[in-house]
Amino acid sequence: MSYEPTIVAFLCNWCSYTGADLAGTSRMKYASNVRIIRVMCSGRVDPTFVLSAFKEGADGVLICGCHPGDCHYHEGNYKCLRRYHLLQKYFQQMGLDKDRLRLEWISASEGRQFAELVDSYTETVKNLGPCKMKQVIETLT
Amino acid sequence: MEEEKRIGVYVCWCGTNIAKMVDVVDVAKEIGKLPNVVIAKDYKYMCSDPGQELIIKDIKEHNLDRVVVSACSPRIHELTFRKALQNAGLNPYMFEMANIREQVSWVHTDRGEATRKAKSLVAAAVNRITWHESLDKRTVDINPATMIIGGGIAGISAALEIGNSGRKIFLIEKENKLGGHLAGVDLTFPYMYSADQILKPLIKQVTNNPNIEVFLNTQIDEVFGYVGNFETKITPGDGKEVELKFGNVIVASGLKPYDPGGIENYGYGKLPNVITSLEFEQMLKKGKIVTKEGAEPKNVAIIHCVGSRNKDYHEYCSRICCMTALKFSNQLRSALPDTNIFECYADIRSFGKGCEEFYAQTSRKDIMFLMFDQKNDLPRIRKAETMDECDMLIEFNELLSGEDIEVPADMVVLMVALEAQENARDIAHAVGVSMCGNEFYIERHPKLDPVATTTDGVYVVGGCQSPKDIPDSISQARAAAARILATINIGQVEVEVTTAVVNEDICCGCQTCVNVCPYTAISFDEEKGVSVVNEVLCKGCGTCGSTCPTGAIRSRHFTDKQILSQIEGLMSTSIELQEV
Amino acid sequence: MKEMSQYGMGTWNACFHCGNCTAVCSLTEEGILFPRKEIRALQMGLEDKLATSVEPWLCYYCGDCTETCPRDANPGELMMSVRRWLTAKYDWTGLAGLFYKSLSALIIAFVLVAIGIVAMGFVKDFNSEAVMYFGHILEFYLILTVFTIILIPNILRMFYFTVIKAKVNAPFGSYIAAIGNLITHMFTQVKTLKCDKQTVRWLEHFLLVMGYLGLLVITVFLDWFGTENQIIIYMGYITGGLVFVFTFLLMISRLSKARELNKYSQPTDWFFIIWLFLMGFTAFLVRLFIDIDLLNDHFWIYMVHLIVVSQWGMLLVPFGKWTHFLYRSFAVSFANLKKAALIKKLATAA
Amino acid sequence: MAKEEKPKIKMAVYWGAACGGCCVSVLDVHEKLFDVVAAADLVFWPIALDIKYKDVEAMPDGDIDLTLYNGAVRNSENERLAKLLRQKSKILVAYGSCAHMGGIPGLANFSTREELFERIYDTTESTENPDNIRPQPEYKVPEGVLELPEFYNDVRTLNQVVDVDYYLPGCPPQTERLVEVFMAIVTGAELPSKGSVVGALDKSQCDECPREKSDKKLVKRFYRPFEIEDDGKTCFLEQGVICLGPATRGGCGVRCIEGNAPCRGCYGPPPDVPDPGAKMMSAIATMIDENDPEAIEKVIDTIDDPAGTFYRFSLPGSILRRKIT
Repeated sequence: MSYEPTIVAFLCNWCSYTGADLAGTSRMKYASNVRIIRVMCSGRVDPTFVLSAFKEGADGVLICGCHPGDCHYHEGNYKCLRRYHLLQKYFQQMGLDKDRLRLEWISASEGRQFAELVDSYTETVKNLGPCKMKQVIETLT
Repeated sequence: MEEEKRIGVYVCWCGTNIAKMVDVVDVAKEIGKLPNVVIAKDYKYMCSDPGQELIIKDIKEHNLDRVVVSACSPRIHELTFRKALQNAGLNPYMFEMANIREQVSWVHTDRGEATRKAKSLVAAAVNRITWHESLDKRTVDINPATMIIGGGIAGISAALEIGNSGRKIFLIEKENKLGGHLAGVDLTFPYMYSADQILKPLIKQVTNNPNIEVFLNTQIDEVFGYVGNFETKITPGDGKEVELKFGNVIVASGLKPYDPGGIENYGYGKLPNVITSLEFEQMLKKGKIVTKEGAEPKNVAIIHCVGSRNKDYHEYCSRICCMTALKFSNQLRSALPDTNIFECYADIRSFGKGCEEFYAQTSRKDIMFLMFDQKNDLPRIRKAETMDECDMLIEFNELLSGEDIEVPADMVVLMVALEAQENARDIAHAVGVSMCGNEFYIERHPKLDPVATTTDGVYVVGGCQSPKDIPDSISQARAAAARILATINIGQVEVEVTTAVVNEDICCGCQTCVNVCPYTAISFDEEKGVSVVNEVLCKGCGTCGSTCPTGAIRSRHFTDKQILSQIEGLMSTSIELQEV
Repeated sequence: MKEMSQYGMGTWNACFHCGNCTAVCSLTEEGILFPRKEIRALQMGLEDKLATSVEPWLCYYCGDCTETCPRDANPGELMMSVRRWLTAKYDWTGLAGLFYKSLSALIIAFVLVAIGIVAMGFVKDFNSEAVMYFGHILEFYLILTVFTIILIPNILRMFYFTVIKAKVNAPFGSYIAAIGNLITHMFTQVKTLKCDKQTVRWLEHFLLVMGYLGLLVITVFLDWFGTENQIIIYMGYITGGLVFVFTFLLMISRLSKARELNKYSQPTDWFFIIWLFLMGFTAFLVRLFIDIDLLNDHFWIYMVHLIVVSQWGMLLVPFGKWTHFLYRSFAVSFANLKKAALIKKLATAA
Repeated sequence: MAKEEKPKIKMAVYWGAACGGCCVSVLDVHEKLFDVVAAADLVFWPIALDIKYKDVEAMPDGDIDLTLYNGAVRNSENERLAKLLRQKSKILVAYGSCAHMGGIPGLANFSTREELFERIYDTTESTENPDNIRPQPEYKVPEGVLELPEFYNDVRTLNQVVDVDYYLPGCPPQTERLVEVFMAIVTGAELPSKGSVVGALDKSQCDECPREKSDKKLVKRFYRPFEIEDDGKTCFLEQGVICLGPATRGGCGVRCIEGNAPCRGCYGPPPDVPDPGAKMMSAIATMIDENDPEAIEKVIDTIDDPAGTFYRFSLPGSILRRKIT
């Protein structure tokens, strides 16, 4: 079976999760590598979740939030953006390609954009190859 | 966490919507093997009454304390199933949904892969629900007063509807008079009623209705609180600050006309006789249609879709300009019988009641209808040479005849688009409403719930939600009024309970969280030296939970433990299954 | 295009270009689109574009388009009006336009011709041989002059408008073929069959045309009134009978407004039908009176016949609805030229 | 030795990959040493007593009442002794940051064995090793075979090798905390549940921190301690200096902050926090007072070495454990 990446996606309830639902109701087709977790706001996504996803064997983590200015809670997405940049720098130091973590803005009406994002990000992660993090952790202990 | 959990898992067929792409029977069987899962069933329609009865029966028989339903999106049926749990005497928050329809069966093509993904999502839900705790709904009283932002036709109609039913209204208008755009309109389509005859009596009713308090020249800056208990401070024209308390908000802030100066093809601002539809309405109200030079125009051209239905300006259709243009043609024809009238249009949109007949009747009044390509070839207006005996010439390729034509015009009326107000974003932030790309307010559901918003107690009506004509605006205003009167009648409303809570044994008082909260729900308790969350203001976004370096803030129903275990569940099955 | 309303229907403004008429018309084909194109030209007052279109002549007024028009813009009658306008346009003298536009001018012209014939009769003090001889010569020269002075030039003008001015450069070969289908269509009007449920109407029209041509040839060239040859006489009766029977039928359908095309009859249409009927009927009577020897003491019947024929020859043939006989036939061939040119252009473009 | 009525408890102290600071902290009990000695027999303490490994092996299982294991597990000897002491002792305490979370030696997890050896035996400025000799686990000499423990590629915390009863954090742990714990064990006080952290507070540093704290936690840039004139009284974080105080347990008496240095997190995470570095990164990132991506990048450039800063003491114990190569 050729390598199929597994991607954990954190979607904010008001914008990107609704956008993903819209992609569903419009019967758009996209890659099935993404597993979606609903959070109330992208600001809720704690770096611990991202690290834990990689520890559990995820090959990529996708965080989607509302476009700046559209956040249902006004500023949650900005907080997420700040953490995203720091996390990416930390990833590079830990030998993880910074593309393994991706933050994108998806609004409630952007079903198509979500479907295309999933396909393109799956491709990106596939090109990066499987993430060795889980395997390293297991051989360590 | 030691006591044993009894979880019931239900995998829905949703007719064929899920079952066609996901092997629901296999999912149920596989999930049945997970720890703490007492029963795992698949069923045709979980959301149907028999489906819900199945859950209630199982809860009682197997004394389940947690229920997982994997079916459609929680945004659709989470409330339905929570009510079912409540009926069975179980706390509604001991429930979790796995979305295997919108986010699995409808969007994937490989049945094996879809089934595997469904299993991992359900396993994740099962893992998550082991950490769920019961939360009790909070109900709050409703302040029967209502604040309405915007004194246009929508705002006035809503104010009267509620005011006449004996409830208090605060009507906030940023201009110095009520009426909004309708005040600047002469007649209304399609039956040519006079706008003033509609508006003046309504305004009179508003001003002498004791329940309606009008604040002119006033803008909103910040609204605090939540459904039933909002408050704000406003400074009306005369400067002294007024504190308002109210239970619901209706946003009727309306729209603003598009400034056509941005389209250089039309030369608005450079060519004196190129005017907007509003300026033409003023002329009609004064009863004299004359060019800037004071002469009666021999040729009048009306250009549609100015700033609408074009990527570079606004992609949406502003809905009311076509009928307004036809109204202008009728008024022009009766005012200036032998003037040449040209309607340069992209498509005539006459969808309203009586409008198609209005269009048919207008086109028989010897009015020349010329079609131009709205997307890539907007008409160009230029000064005519003296020998053309008209002030301006409009050039474009007329689509119906395929000819490149020059339309003579002494006056050009631009049917300008309608766009969001400048202060639309401030009002949105003040009342906590989200906006779409065109800065119109987003309704709770475009089809099923067009006047409410995702923020309880805040309603959006009229133009500010998207361009619409008078009857639609009034009906939306009345709909919102009816919804509010209904909630006031009940007197209480349930409030979000998935709020954040600070564990005071761990919080070290570093105060990193205090300014993170957009609703200032977190404050620092000096004596105890810890932060405290005002659950009344907290809207449950969870940002403070992930900011707290000590991990002392727990976001109820979205705790770290719940999500971490959900991640574990998500990854556990997918890896094993991949190897199998 | 205000003056168009004088040629018939003025409802073109109602059309909002939904295209039903073009879609429903069974004669529409690649490159030959109608009636919407003509209505648009009408609406925008593009006279020269209207003049260059040959499509109006290809329409046999089946009335389907008028039935489907959601705005009751009556495209069928509009096409009829355009045909009348084109007849006036092609006529270099301008009299056709005059007769369409003012009924009184038409009546005056008819009366003048009648007076002319009666005057001729007085001059010949109603001597039957002299008058009949004169009538015979008159018919002969009438046809000759009308063709050379009016009809041929008008056909050339039509050619100029629809082919040259419309910049149709068809390959030479298609001109030969065009002459071929000019003849076939002139005598068979076979194109009408392409319109669905029109076969009955085609048959009536076809027999009427055969009757008319037959009668023309027999009376003018075979001297029906003067000949002794029984066959010719019988042939005359048959053709005469055909003419007035079918014209009578057409008159009834126009009166009863049974079909779409009969609903808006203009005075010129009535004149054309009645005079055709009279011509056939009076020729039939004259021949009958000769055979039963009543002609001499009832010579007035020949006078009436002669008046009718000369009014027909001098007015209706050159300036009236008769011209559609030529214009429709030529239109078929010009349309083929246009199609050939289109195919050539597509071929070169590809 | 009058109060002999209770039998002395047997106590052992061992040091794995450590700096010796923890053992010194045990010595630091000064005069209290006599109470300790009075109450306990030190049966094994390589740094202080000449008791051989075979002596320990000879002991019956569970014979040692309390073992303080400090230092991380970096080579085969550390691992062998960890397993041996686990077998031989009733209570095994991971003593100090290295045993608890990997400590400073744990930073080796940023590089691989080869990179380390290359740096140590080849590229260090004072080394001449033309034919790059490497230490060998066994080496024959006339007198016999010399052995060295195998140098593992990764550094591991004690609980990643054996089952640990309690954790006593700190680098080094405060001696008073040690004495309190020791007295609790000696007097047979009821011990907390297995696996919990002892000798530290549940609340984090800020609770004890004397500096003035406010809710103005937004900064335009971060400073490394030497880049700023610290005003000595406001919270480091508010001045833009990264201080791990909020994500580190109290109990050390805020010694570093007293010495005007930001807390570096040696006392380990508060309860229920799987990865203190991640929590702190989240808080620090949220304090960036910018919303535009480029501006945020510029501020983050001022955080010179996020991984090193947030995981100075806890890299092996963090979720990702080491840099993958």
